[in-house]
Amino acid sequence: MTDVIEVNNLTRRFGRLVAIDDISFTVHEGEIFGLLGENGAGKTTTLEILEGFQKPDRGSALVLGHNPYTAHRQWRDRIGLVLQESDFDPVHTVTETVSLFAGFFSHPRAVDETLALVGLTAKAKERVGRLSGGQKRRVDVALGIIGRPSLLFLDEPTTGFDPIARADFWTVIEGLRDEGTSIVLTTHYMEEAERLCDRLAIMAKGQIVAEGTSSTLISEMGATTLRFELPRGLGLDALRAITGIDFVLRDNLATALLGAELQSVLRRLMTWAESTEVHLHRLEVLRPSLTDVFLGATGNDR
Amino acid sequence: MSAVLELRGLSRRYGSVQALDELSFSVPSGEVVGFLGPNGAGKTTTMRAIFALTELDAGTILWNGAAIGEAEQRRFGYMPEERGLYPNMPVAEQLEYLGRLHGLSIPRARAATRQWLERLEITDRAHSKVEELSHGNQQRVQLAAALVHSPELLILDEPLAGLDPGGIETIGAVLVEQAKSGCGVLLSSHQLDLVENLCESVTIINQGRLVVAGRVDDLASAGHPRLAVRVEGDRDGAWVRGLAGVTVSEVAGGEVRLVLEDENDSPRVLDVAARAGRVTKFDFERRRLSEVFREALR
Amino acid sequence: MKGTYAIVLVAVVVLVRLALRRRRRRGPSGASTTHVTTSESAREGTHNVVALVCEREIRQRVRGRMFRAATVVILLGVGAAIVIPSLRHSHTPTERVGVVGTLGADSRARVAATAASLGVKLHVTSLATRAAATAALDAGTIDVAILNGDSLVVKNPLPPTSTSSATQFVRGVAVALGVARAQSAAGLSSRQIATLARATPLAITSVHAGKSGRAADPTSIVGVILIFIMLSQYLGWILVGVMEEKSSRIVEVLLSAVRPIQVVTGKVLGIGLVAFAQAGIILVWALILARIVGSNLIHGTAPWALASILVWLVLGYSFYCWIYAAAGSMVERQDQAQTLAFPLTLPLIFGYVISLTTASSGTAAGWFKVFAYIPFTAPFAMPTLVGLGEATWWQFSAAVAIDVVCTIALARGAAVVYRRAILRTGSRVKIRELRSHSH
Amino acid sequence: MAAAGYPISAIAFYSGGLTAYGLMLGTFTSVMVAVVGAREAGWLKRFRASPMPPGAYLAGQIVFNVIVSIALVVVMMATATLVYGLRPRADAYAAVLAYTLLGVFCFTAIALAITRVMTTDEMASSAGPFVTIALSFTSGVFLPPDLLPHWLVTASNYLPLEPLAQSLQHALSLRVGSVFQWHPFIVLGAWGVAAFVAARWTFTWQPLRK
Repeated sequence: MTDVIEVNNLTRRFGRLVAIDDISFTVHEGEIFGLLGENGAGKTTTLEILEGFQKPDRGSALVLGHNPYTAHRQWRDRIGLVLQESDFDPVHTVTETVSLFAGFFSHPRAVDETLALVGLTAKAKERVGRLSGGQKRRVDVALGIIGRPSLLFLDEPTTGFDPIARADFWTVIEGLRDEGTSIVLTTHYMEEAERLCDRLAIMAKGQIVAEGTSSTLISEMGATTLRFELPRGLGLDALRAITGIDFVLRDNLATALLGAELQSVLRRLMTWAESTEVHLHRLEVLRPSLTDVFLGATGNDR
Repeated sequence: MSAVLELRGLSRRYGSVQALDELSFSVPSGEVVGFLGPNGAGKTTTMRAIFALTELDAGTILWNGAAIGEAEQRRFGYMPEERGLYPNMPVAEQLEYLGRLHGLSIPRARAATRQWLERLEITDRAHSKVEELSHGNQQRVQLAAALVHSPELLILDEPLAGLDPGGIETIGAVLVEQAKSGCGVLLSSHQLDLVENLCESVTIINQGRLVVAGRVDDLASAGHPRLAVRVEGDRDGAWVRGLAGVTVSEVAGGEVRLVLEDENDSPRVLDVAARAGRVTKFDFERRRLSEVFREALR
Repeated sequence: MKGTYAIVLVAVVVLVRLALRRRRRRGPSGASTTHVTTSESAREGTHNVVALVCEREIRQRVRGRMFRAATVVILLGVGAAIVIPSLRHSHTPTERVGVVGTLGADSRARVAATAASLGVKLHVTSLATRAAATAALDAGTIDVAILNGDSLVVKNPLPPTSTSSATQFVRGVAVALGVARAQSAAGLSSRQIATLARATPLAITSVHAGKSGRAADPTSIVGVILIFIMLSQYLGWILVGVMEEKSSRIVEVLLSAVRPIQVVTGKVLGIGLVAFAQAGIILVWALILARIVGSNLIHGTAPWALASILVWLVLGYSFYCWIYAAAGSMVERQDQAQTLAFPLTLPLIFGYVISLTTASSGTAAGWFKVFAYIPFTAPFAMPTLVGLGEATWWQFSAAVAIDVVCTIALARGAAVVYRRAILRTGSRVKIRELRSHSH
Repeated sequence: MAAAGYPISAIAFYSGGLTAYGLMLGTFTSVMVAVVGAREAGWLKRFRASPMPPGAYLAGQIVFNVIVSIALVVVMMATATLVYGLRPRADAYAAVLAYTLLGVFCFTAIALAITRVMTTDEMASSAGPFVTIALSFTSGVFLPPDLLPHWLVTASNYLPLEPLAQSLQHALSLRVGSVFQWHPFIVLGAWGVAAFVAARWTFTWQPLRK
């Protein structure tokens, strides 16, 4: 597997503020790589360096084998950008705006096809200034993918999308990945990161505080919670006898933190419930979510 | 009796587009009401109509049973979708100004400004210009602008868009607090999971028409029991195929959502799942708002 | 003369006071004034909202770096314009004449006589060649060159409207030398020539007793220029200011609480007060400096001429501000506003040009008087007529009345346009839409 | 009036001066405001991020200005000729066209060079008209220069607007001699080239406000 992005010991300062503090990571070809972090954690600065808008103070970034800051037009032809600011010349129509940008690339996607991909076909003749916030964002995305990029940067692409549009967008992005496009994504939606990202890095205060696939990150977070309403007449001791582990009562729910033994405990419990025809109300097996991972990693867990 | 905002038979046409079509619903005070709908459903038009920023072809909007005049309007708070603040004016001064436009005296406007900056954790940015703030902080200032005069009704267009989890938590807590203290809160959002946690009831519209309105609890508990199951290594939910009494409602991101005809089928499902791989999630779920939403718009 | 200063000073002080009092109100200790506490009552009048909007406008303007920089630049510029000439030499200007070739004693005497009649000093240098004269003109060491007594060369073309002593001198010399040449060609006797040389202009009397005996009226010229500079600068602020509130979308928040007419009225009022305060400061500064260095800036100005200039400054602003506010509400980008700026200035330029030409010529044509009653041109034309002594008090009042009535009508129309247009983005506002729903 | 101090008619004075003023307002101010506005709104960054050659945008600005300016000059000349009876020599129009192109180049270049210090579009849109109006009063556009102090007129000779206004006025009122003067080409050319070089060095595509 080749790497489309190679970042080594990247540092960027603005005056006394260290925006990026010695970070290193790689993005493989054909994967969706997520960059998560709170506002101001250094995501946008990192993206700006990778996109060639800023020069790092120290360290190196290679994007598609080139230094983005000095790369030529041919390099830009292979890069797609969805920037965070979503401001356009309000008097042009959607088609005009997208066609203009199509003209900049050497082998662009057809404008109609692109608009269909982002779900803007019905708004093609509308002036950009009259679109709603979510619709403007789709124009952004259209501009990002119009040039058939081999590497696509998406900076919070679905802000303002309605749930259906977001789900559609995810399908589009997965489709692009399946075509072989490598994608770097920042987002505030953990659901989105969990669904889309093959690998992700969480940034806090300019550093990468966690990196890996979402499932590794989640399992590294530790235990899964098993809980249910304690059936009437059953004590914690009796429960221990049935399952072989200790439960505590929390919020009126019998609760236990489990690791690898989850499978066996659950099976014993289920068999017991079935055989005694006891109904286990509100049974839940909760693994930590990416939100928990995020809040834990950025030091915001309560 | 607590105050209530009533919208009755709102209609508005823009050229060939019927933005609002006989839309009626109400927002009781003391509650956070979620206002949902796909892009272009007419949410923003409705919210603007409450402040007479859009003229209606038909329909009336009542606050406590009476038409909304200037004085009433001044006691509402509004956060428009496209954020609007003076970019080159310091935060605190701007909030004070807006408070005074809503009829506060100087000392009260100043005190309210201080209080909200503190509550929204942006006291250190009080003297920065709005354009110097991060997106998340601008959003907080925008919310403070809607709150500074202690409104009786809050109309918020996408107040949570683009916020990180920390910001969502702060702003969400403020909104719940406001509702508890008797304020009516109507907020539009596309983040249904957040709306689910935040709102007591929701109103869903599509193409300018009301589709569903009701309490989140009622909407969620309606229908058959649901399960969300995650089996390690499984992506397409193949293991669930052929299970009787079970319908698959969604397979996404390695997670399978099932609708059970009978709650007692759950051990059987777990068995099958466990045979397919290690079970890492096995949740009895309420019907999620996103499902309600999707079904409503189908 | 003393009276003039007094009037200008009082006017300026009042304006500055007004602006400062509003600024002071925001001071941290200034938990002030009865008018704010009344706003606590639920029934808040239009007046208070307008005052608030106005106050914010003033505060933001005065605080702006651009505003301060511009004010300092203007003050320095005005200061330099007044001080430098008076440092350079005494009160009588000197005309420096370069002579190429020979110039007869008779011609020399005529040049000297022309200088004397205009009250300027004469300094004559001899130059070897035409090229040397051109170089000297370009370098600015001489003002005019006489070539072999039969042609004159100056550096830049003489402006047609100019009444300055420099231009009059060149024209006078041209006429005098032309006459001398004609005389010598006519072959007259020396006695006849001497008689002709002593020729004096005939006395001119007028049928109607006039107030202004001079050809051009310097007060009107200065006044018309002042009104033009101020209007073209400050009206631009309104255009851009209204557009900014639209493009930053703050207006949606404002209009959720207050009425459009309150926002736009507060805005033009605020900008107007800042404008008059700035102009007042500049004027006071100019007058003080002029006094100190003894410049004859507004020498001999009649107080009523000055008063009429100030009146029309206010009236002109009040009239045009609505046009600019309405225009600002219809555009949504800075560059669109700039594109609009020039065409919007055209009526101002037209009024300015005809008034300046009339003021310089010293007589007002019949058609010009018509323009003194049209609100677009009245701010320039009426003060010019006043300066020329060609407007009676009732004519003046009639023009004011017409202007006020038109301003009120225009303000109403502008408010409707503003209300319909200010929340629209992404599409041009159609005229039809501006008219419909107007109530 | 005799000799080389030929008179300029009022209409030649104002149509020459106002054409120069309109050119400055239409190019200097508009380009500056448009570029700063586009930059602060993030459009420039978006263009920069595409494989579009960077110069294309600027070239587009200049071409657009040339077209708008020529249209403006045509309207001004037509009005002056048809309504006010301006009767210049035929070759004066060639000179007017040449001076127009020169002015557009010079003012566009200066505007681009200045965008670097204009941090907000409000700043650009107040500085542009201010500079234009201030300059126009010292440059024989609205006022005959001899009403002004001599030193100020001399200084204006080396600023871009005065040579443009003066040479247009000269061309429109000329009866004998050449309609072309070398002075404006040197002054405007020097300003334009210097500004162009400065713009190449300092121009930025990213929003400055942060």
